[in-house]
Amino acid sequence: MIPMDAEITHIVNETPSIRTFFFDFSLEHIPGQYVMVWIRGVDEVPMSLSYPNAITVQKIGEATSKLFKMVKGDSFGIRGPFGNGFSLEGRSILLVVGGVGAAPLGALADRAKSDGLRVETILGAKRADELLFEKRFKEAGDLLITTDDGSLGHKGLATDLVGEIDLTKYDAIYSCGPEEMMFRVLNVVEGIGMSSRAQFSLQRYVKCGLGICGACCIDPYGLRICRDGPIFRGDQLTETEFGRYMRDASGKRVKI
Amino acid sequence: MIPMDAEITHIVNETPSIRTFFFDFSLEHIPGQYVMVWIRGVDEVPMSLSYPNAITVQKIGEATSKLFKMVKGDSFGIRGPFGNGFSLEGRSILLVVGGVGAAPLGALADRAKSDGLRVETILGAKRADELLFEKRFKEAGDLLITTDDGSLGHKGLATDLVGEIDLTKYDAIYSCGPEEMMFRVLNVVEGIGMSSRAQFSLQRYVKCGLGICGACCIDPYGLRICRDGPIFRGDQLTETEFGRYMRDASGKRVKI
Amino acid sequence: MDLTTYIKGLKLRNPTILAAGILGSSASSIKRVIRGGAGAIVTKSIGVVPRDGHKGPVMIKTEHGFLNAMGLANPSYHEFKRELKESKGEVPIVASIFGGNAEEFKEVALGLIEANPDAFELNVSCPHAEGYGADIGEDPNAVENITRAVKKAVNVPVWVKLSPLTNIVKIGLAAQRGGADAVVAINTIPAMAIDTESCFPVLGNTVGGLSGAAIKPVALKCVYDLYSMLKIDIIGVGGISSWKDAIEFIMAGASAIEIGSAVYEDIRIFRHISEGISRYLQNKGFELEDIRGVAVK
Amino acid sequence: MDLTTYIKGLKLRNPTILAAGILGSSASSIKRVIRGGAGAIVTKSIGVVPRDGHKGPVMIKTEHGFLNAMGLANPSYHEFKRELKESKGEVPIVASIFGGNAEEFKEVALGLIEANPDAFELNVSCPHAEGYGADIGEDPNAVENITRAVKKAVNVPVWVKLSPLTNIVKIGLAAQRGGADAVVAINTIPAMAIDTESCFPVLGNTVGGLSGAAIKPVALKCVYDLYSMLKIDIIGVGGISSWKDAIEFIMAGASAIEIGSAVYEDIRIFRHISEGISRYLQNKGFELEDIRGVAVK
Ligand SMILES: Cc1cc2nc3c(=O)[nH]c(=O)nc-3n(C[C@H](O)[C@H](O)[C@H](O)COP(=O)(O)OP(=O)(O)OC[C@H]3O[C@@H](n4cnc5c(N)ncnc54)[C@H](O)[C@@H]3O)c2cc1C
Ligand SMILES: Cc1cc2nc3c(=O)[nH]c(=O)nc-3n(C[C@H](O)[C@H](O)[C@H](O)COP(=O)(O)OP(=O)(O)OC[C@H]3O[C@@H](n4cnc5c(N)ncnc54)[C@H](O)[C@@H]3O)c2cc1C
Ligand SMILES: Cc1cc2nc3c(=O)[nH]c(=O)nc-3n(C[C@H](O)[C@H](O)[C@H](O)COP(=O)(O)O)c2cc1C
Ligand SMILES: Cc1cc2nc3c(=O)[nH]c(=O)nc-3n(C[C@H](O)[C@H](O)[C@H](O)COP(=O)(O)O)c2cc1C
Ligand code: FES
Ligand code: FES
Repeated sequence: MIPMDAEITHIVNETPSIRTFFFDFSLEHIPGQYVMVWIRGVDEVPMSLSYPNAITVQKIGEATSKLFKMVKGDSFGIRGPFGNGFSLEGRSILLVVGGVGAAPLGALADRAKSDGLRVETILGAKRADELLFEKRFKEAGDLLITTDDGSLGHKGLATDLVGEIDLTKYDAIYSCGPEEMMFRVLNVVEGIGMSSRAQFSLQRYVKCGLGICGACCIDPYGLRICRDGPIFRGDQLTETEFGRYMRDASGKRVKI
Repeated sequence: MIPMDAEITHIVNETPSIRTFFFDFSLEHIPGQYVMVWIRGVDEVPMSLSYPNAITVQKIGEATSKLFKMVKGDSFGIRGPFGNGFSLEGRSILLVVGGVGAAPLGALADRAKSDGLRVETILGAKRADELLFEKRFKEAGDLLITTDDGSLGHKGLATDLVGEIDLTKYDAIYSCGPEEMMFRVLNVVEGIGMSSRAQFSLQRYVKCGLGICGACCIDPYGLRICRDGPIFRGDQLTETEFGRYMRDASGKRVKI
Repeated sequence: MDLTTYIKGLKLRNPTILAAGILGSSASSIKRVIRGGAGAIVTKSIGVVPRDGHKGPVMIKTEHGFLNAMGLANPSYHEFKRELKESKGEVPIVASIFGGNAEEFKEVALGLIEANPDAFELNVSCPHAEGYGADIGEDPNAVENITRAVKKAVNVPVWVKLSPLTNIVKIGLAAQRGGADAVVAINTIPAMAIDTESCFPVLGNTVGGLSGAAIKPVALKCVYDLYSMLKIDIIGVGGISSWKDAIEFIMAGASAIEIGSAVYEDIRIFRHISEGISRYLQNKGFELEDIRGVAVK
Repeated sequence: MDLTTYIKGLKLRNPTILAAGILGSSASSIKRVIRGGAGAIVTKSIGVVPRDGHKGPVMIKTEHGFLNAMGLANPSYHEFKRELKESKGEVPIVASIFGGNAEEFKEVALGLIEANPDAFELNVSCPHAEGYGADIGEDPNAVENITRAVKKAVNVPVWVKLSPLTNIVKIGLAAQRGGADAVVAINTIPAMAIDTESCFPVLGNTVGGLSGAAIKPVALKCVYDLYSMLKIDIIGVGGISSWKDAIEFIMAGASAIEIGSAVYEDIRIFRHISEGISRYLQNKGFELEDIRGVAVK
């Protein structure tokens, strides 16, 4: 498909480094699915749908910086939605969220709430002003906050709290954030035999988004982030490259 | 579409020069529609469906001669059905049939009979043994026979009879046969203002069968035998090339 | 919306043109296409002597396009003059011609000239007729010489129709050197199909050319490349079946577009595409000229 | 049904091969394709230095195929050696390599040789990386020299992958003269798409290559032509997505076939196609050998 033309209708400055870009149509999607966002003349990058009609973007490099220069009325291209999305399971769920990982999990929290699930969220960020979708998660259920510098909530990492609470009371655990964070969550749930009840949203170099080019495959089973993922269960990730290394644009392994 | 493989299940010697080739599947079709018959290694030629699973062929030249060498179990290719087919109208109809023109009209007679219409047929041929589907037309209704040499029925042409009977009693008139014959029928129906109630099955060089190549167009409106036809109403044919000239394989006009 | 289109020496009511070999074999079919909205007509390719064309199947519809090997069937210029005369009137009629060498091209052009074609399109790119078309069109010198010969012989615009299976820019430049007023890209792409039931190639001629939707992205790239390198007008053809397709070609630099296989859907495709282009331009507040070559950065 | 396939110097459990650049970038993805039934694997094309590839969009699905301009992204042979080693085992692994000249091709081949690839495929046909691929593959002398250089340097079979946008037989003959054990036809066809909303070419690299169903009839014709003129094995690739497609290529003379874009439907396409071929042969009472080239009359 030729990318659809998405015109920006509204921009929300979520944090100093994160903005939500609303566009002029809605996509039927499962929370956790992503779109390929085409910043014309620059690059095309994967972004989770944070709302049916929005992406929530952290400014990182070339494409995201160009996006941050855009204003209402500007447009980008969108292909998708792609990937599998989260599978909502059980009645009581825990979300473990780091940074811009709140983008897909915010959408999941909305869905879980409207489905009548009990939602508890551990939301982490570097500083208080970098917390994303705080209000959204609070509206969906209980919210625990952690900041690296202690400027709000618990001082430390989201994963500190994960180690402290009784995870067995949740039917399912969902996590998205920096890979180190998710890897710690994986280790905790593995330790208590719950890895098949945890779902993780992975980030790898996604190029084609179609499952053809091979750029996004993870060792050793060749699971494709772009097609088989980006959401995987913990038991699919144990004894894989996850948390250890990933590949750069050339396909070269780089340590995490 | 790649031509379908049609295996000959049964061959009927209808007349010294005409055979019916039954094949191993049936095509949903409207009587009057044709198929492109691919005699592999030789040529592809248009043939009306005389039954849902058969074509009835007069031996004429290269392709038809090769077909006549085929036996049960041999196969040819089929694309189609193509074209518009006859439109059955009213309660009482007349068929004016010459030679192998009985192929599409035999199928029409069957359909008309099963729809409960009153069918009358004038069937002409050179000699008694060249009459095609005599039994079939008789079973469908009344049958008048003409032969050029008088070996059966009226001696003379089918069109002689057409001039003699009161055509206004029929709701519709259908004709297929040599173009001279059909042209005479057209002149008669035109004379009594009935040309829009008569339908003719035309034969022209059909090459692509798709309405693209232009080989089969008739002057002056550019109607395509292969797509807009092969069935046309009389009022579409008055003041056209019909009965006057046609084109050969190169596109050159040749007198009829 | 005004879609008037100028191609060196010609004025078209809109940029949609009937492609060669499609319903362009008689005045009656040509007039039907004109009623269908075409801005100009290219006739069937005409040669020195009558040709019956290849044995069938001469054309099949595939899942993604069409395969054909018509074999340059034509009644020769002697016979075709009459059709050409009868076609003249409402819109420019471009006579497509072919030959085995410059002399033959010239003979056909001169033979048709009394019927007053508005331009000539030189077919040096038919992929399935030995000794003609693409066999010649691979050789830049041959293309330049043929173009020059016809250009000298006639005083109407001369277009050269290119094959995609060559270094198309090299051949386009040769045509330009020879004096061509425009190049037309592309002819069909050499292709074939095999019937797995009978083990026979499906086309009577074994091999033929691919047209229709399947080849659109290839044709578009050819137009894009030619526009970047040539000074003369580029006419785009290959797989165009919607106004969006047409606009892609114009954005790649096409001055006008030809439509072939898509007449399969509806002979009024020319009108539909013109209307679509108008709507698009209106919505965007563009003129036709604003978008020509705009995708060539 | 026994589908064992011999391509000069190699024995495959079936004639389906993973095409270059498709899921062939890591041992893990290669192994997944092997589990999907492939009879052999061609890796991603590997060069002298790491390349990030082109900016996105690098690939889009169109109505009739796929457009891509990946840009020969690869981590260099230094890094890829490890993936190659880990891939070895069940089925032959063919290392696809590219370079700017014979020296570079040789360097990459020698660099990978310690990982024991079962053969090399020389990519002289990638349509969207300047100075590489098709830029070289147009020149018969360059192709002959590169083939000879690699052939001399290694003692495993060498395949040469051809571009459709040349006189493919001429280049195929050059590869044969250079000592190639097989030619592979075809790489993608140069193509592009334009976004009519934004006036931008859709691919990050502007132009790219067309693959998938759209190009099947073109690839088939190339195989047919090569089989008629060459003595070495022909490996067919381009738009194959069903057992019928595969059989068409074998009937046109292919010793084996590669599958690329069709992994989009299912990575187990290799198994499905092998099973389909088996069923067909059984129904018809044929051996695989009976149908090879049978459509070439
Ligand atoms: C499934 C998925 C969903 C994502 N969802 C979000 C989201 O909702 N919000 C958000 O802010 N970010 C998200 N990302 C990450 C986002 O794609 C990168 O931040 C973005 O690509 C950076 O682009 P850039 O041009 O600004 O950076 P660049 O200057 O190109 O590179 C900076 C870094 O960004 C990453 N990156 C660059 N290109 C890609 C690519 N094609 N695929 C993956 N990573 C890349 C690499 O780690 C690279 O080192 C997601 C990634 C994936 C795979
Ligand atoms: C719509 C349609 C339905 C037809 N239905 C029947 C039918 O049911 N039974 C039947 O016996 N015949 C039918 N014909 C006529 C039949 O197509 C020709 O008799 C046949 O093509 C002769 O082929 P050949 O190779 O044996 O003859 P050739 O040796 O090729 O030529 C002999 C003559 O056959 C005609 N002919 C040849 N090729 C074609 C072609 N591609 N299209 C049209 N005419 C051609 C020409 O008049 C030619 O001069 C039909 C024709 C059309 C257009
Ligand atoms: C049935 C058919 C006949 C054709 N005949 C000619 C011809 O005589 N001369 C010519 O230059 N091109 C001929 N072509 C090529 C078309 O003019 C056109 O270049 C090609 O089909 C691509 O356009 P399309 O995809 O719109 O059909 C023919 C194409 C078809 C399908
Ligand atoms: C995403 C993608 C990447 C490709 N990368 C390469 C490559 O690195 N080297 C190569 O020789 N061919 C490459 N090709 C071409 C394929 O190997 C194959 O020749 C072409 O896609 C036609 O086959 P298909 O229609 O089955 O995909 C690539 C094709 C695609 C779609
Ligand atoms: S990004 Fe191409 S396979 Fe996943
Ligand atoms: S046979 Fe080609 S248009 Fe009718």
